[in-house]
Amino acid sequence: MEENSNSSTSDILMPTGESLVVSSSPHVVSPERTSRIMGKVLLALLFPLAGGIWFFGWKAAWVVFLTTVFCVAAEALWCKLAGRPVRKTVLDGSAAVTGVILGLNCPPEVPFYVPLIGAVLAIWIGKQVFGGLGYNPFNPAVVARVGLLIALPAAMTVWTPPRGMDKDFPEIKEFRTPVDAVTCATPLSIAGNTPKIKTNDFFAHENFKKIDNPELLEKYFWGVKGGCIGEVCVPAILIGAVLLVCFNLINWRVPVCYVGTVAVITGVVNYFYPGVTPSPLFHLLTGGLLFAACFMATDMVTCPITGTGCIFFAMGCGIITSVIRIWGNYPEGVSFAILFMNALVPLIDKWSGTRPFGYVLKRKGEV
Amino acid sequence: MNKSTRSVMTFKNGIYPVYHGKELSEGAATRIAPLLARYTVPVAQNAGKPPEVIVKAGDKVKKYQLIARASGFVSANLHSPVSGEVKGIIEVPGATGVPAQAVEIISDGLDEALPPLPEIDWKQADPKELLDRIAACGLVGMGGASFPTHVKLSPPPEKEIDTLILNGAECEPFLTADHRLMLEDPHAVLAGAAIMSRILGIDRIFIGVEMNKIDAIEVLQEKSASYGVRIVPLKVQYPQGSEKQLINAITGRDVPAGGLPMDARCVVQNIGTAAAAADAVIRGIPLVERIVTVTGPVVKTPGNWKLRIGTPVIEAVRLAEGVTEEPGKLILGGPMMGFSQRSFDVPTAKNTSGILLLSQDQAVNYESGNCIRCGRCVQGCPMHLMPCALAAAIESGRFDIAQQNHVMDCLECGACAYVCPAKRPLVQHHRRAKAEIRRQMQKK
Amino acid sequence: MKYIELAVGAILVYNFVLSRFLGICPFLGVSKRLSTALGMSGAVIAVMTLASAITAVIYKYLLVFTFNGKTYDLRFLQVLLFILVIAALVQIIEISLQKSSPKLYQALGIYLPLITTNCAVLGAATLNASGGRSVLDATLFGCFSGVGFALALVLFSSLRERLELAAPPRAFAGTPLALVTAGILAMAFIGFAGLC
Amino acid sequence: MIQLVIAAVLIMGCLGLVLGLVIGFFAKVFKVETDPRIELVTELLPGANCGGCGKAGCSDFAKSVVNGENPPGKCPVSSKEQITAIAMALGVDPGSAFPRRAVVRCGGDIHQVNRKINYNGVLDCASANLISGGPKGCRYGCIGMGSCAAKCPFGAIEIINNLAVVHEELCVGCGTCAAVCPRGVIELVPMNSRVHVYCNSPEKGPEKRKNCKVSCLGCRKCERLAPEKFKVEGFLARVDYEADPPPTEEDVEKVGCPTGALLTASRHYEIETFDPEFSIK
Repeated sequence: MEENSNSSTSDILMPTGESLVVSSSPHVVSPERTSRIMGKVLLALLFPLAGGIWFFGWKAAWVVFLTTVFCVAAEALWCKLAGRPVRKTVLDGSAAVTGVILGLNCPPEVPFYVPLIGAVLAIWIGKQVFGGLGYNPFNPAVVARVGLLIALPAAMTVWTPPRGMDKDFPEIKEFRTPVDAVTCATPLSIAGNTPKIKTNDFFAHENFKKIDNPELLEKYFWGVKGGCIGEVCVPAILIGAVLLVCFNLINWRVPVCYVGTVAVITGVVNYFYPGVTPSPLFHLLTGGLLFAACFMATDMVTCPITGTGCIFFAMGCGIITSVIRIWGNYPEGVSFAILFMNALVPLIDKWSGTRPFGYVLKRKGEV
Repeated sequence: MNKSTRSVMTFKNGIYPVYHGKELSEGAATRIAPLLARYTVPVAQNAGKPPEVIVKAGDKVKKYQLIARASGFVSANLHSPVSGEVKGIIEVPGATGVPAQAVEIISDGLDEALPPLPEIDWKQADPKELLDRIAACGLVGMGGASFPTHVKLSPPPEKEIDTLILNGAECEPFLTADHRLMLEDPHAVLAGAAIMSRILGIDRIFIGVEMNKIDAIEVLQEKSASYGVRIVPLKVQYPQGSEKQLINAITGRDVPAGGLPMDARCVVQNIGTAAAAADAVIRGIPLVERIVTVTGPVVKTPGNWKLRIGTPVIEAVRLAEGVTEEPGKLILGGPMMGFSQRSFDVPTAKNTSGILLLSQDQAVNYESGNCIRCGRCVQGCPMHLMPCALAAAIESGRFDIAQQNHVMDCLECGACAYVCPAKRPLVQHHRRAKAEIRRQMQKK
Repeated sequence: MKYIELAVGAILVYNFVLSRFLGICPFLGVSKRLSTALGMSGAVIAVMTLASAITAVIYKYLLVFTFNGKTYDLRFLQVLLFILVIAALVQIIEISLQKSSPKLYQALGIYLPLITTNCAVLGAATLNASGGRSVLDATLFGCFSGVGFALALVLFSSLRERLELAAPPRAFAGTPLALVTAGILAMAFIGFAGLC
Repeated sequence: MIQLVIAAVLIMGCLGLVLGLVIGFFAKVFKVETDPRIELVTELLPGANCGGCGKAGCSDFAKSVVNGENPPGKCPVSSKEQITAIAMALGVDPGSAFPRRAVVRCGGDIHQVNRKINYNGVLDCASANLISGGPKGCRYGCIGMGSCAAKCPFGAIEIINNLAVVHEELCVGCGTCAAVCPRGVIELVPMNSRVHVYCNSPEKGPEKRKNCKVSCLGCRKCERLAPEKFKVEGFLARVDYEADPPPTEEDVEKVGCPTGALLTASRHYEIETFDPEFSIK
């Protein structure tokens, strides 16, 4: 230790203390912001979007653009009417995320009023009515998608054949319209329309062969199948999901448990009754399962907070999805499943709360 | 360094601040502050009952002279840091925001000290004698809570104690006072540890040090063998230096909710307190000065100074050659748990480990955006609470829900508010709920 | 299998509250607290099961009978009789609840006697009658319908407990928000269509 | 046809009889004694559940009234007529409630405080009070974040210029605000007193002056000129609310408080509403 040397007090700048701010501790905070989180989610969403554009062309981009713009506009309009800060609310980016997710959940060619109605449903009914970001118990994009599916079933099930789908595809053959071949079916809707064979014989095994064979599954994997913009290209979805996990934005348990549960249930049913439902791999690669499991079920606001809660939540989603896909009227059940499980989240949160430190006296490994 | 086979220890949950700010001052050797003309020594520098002032205006005092006597068991003596004349008992801004009584002493410039108390040979001495000396010298916990040390060292007989832990984690960003102390005076720290363990009659002594102070770990490890002390490297994780988390990291024990470290058969003391204990026993001088880190992005030359208690903060800033721009926030203590001040007249005390000045850009933090239920606060809470749910309940005035969800166990460590992306003032909510619930319980 | 279908049908696909939109009054009135919702659920399950059983017996053996070689068809009395039985049942439950659990009695308040005119209970009875179910089937159907009502009520009350901590615009606070939430919940139940 | 009618009547009648008997049996077995008067009194009470009487709510208070623990007049909110009605219904003495109203003993609105603190945090009085005492310099005055206004069951408190101001015509003196205020600025005073000292700080005069233009400096002018009505304790003047007759507007004028801390309630309200820049000097 040494004696302090600087004793010259002539030209040093001393604080006056006039602009001191008083606040509660902590006085430093992490650089993470809500807007940054939303920005990262948007970044991850770019991959499925790019996949959709590759397979469906620029009209897909137009749909996503419309939903995003309408969502942001709806948010701004609401804030203006409700007297809430417009700039701050819009800039947190949550409306844009909802918009993009909703866009990726639409078929590639929808009339402009579908994005408009969807955006209003998502932002107004799904979110702002509850008080805005964070208070909504249901995922706004899912509310909008389910609402559109129920209200405008025709517009929401016009599927465009993706790039690379030729005449050999069963979808095209079965659903070629007399006038032109601009629409096709999704593998799931074909599966849903195939009569079930409740035995375990040769015919049962052959029941889904037309749409569920290794050759087609590979094409499904890359994205050659009818479906919504965001859900076709599996590799793009996986890249986006990995990004989200790396950014620590989603709980990995949700997609893993969700997809796992669907695989197990469809696997078991397929093993005993191959004529009732296609193979689990078919279920994983078709429809919106992967996209929903990675981007919709994982929405922070509407899934449980704790890891245990997330596992219950995802398993519930998986069970309902499988049940609807196998036995329900709708070919696809992810949106309904997520919406239903969203309603269960408060209960799950209640039962899966953390155990505070110090409430159990002894633990293993005590010295 | 001599890496032992044990892995780096830590506790569950907690956070990893991205910017530690320690590099500002960790390389600056401790300097002794020059004598000032005026000191305002706060009277209540210990948790529990404040001591009783025994000097009055006009009295001449010498350095180390007793100016306030402990007024009970949970109370600590207070000594004059300087020789001079007592000008009076005045009101100064307190560190927690409530004005405090302070003894104003005008230095006579001579810095005359009373003769130190006789040295005690602690290896042979009666534990009671050591304990009395520590009480006489007015030692309090120097980590922040300022609990009188002699109280902590005399646990009730029905509580069995087997471990003494010295807290050298210094997990708060920016602070380097304990780091410098371990580096520069390892013998005092280790001797203090040995003295305390002799008082407690135990021989399991650990010093927990975070891995960002490798040089201090090396220095301590080199010298620790002869004192029977084990150095435990800890993971750099906040709040590693919280008593309960430290005990958990080192011994694996959980302090029961609402309990004290002694319920986990441990006593936890700060590094600084140990060094002060060694000073009291070996050198016979009471606690009148301590190492304080004066730092922050706007401080011109951040560093560590040995400041006498009662030094006005403005003088400490002058030692650091002032500021580069007008600061937006003055914090006594670390940035995570320290108190923001409204004026530079606040004096330092026995528990002031740091004086931190933040720029005006860094000052305004809280926006109270909507909770997006991201769960980062839950992952970060070292007490495994759910701060987001608590805050939502508190904002709606539902203190009953907050109490059911264990808000009373909150440490106010600030991990939740640090990680919150919506910048919600979670800690303030919890404080409010704790105050409210305590008030309701008192009413009953 | 038949009973599983009956259960899935009554609980999920044709949920009394969220698909048939019956019994909305107690659904909105008693769903503010999870604890009272649980109590109400128990009461409704009990009333629905008992009422379904008794009305099925009455329908089967009292409303159409042959006496002295002449067949009497009194089915036009159906609604009157059902209401009578349900009212009596609710009265009994109310009296015993007041004694056994005054707290729950207080919390349920006016909604307990309102079960009397709860269209869900009457709906279960008339659906049984028009569906021509046997006494056992009818009883089970009543029970499952009650469970469906309970599911909706518990889900909804937990949601409302969370919404209570939200900050909706003043125009939507309270019942409007509850109705919006119920609507979205009903949308989720549409997904179960076709399960049986 | 007639047989059908007879059968219907018979069946309905028998069923009604059986069910009636069952209900009667249950009513006997599960009989619960309740006092119908409790419900009656609850209905007569205002139903604000403000807790001003010290009970958990109106029905709780009704129970205590019926049990004779409290006179009906203990309800601070009910009008005289309501209380008489309850007393008549129960045949008890109405008892005398001490009609009170709330006074925010602080005049330091945002224009009057000299020192402002840059406070960043929860906008709630109790929370702000924990952190170095909120946005104004004075540690004893009104914080002005409206915790009392939010809690007032009668909407009688308004925040004007960062200061809680009581609307006298709405205040019923239930005391909810006084219980909420973290600094105890709000006091319940007799209904008929019209003059108050709008300062709550026991600090020394010069200290107060540093913070606020309208603080009571403890100059004792009021005590000197009207000793039977004003008392100075320490450095803070207090209105003697026991004084008979209570101080009036004339007393205020006679005293002429040098800072304007001593005011009639109506003048205080006037200043805060229409004359925010008000200051004597």
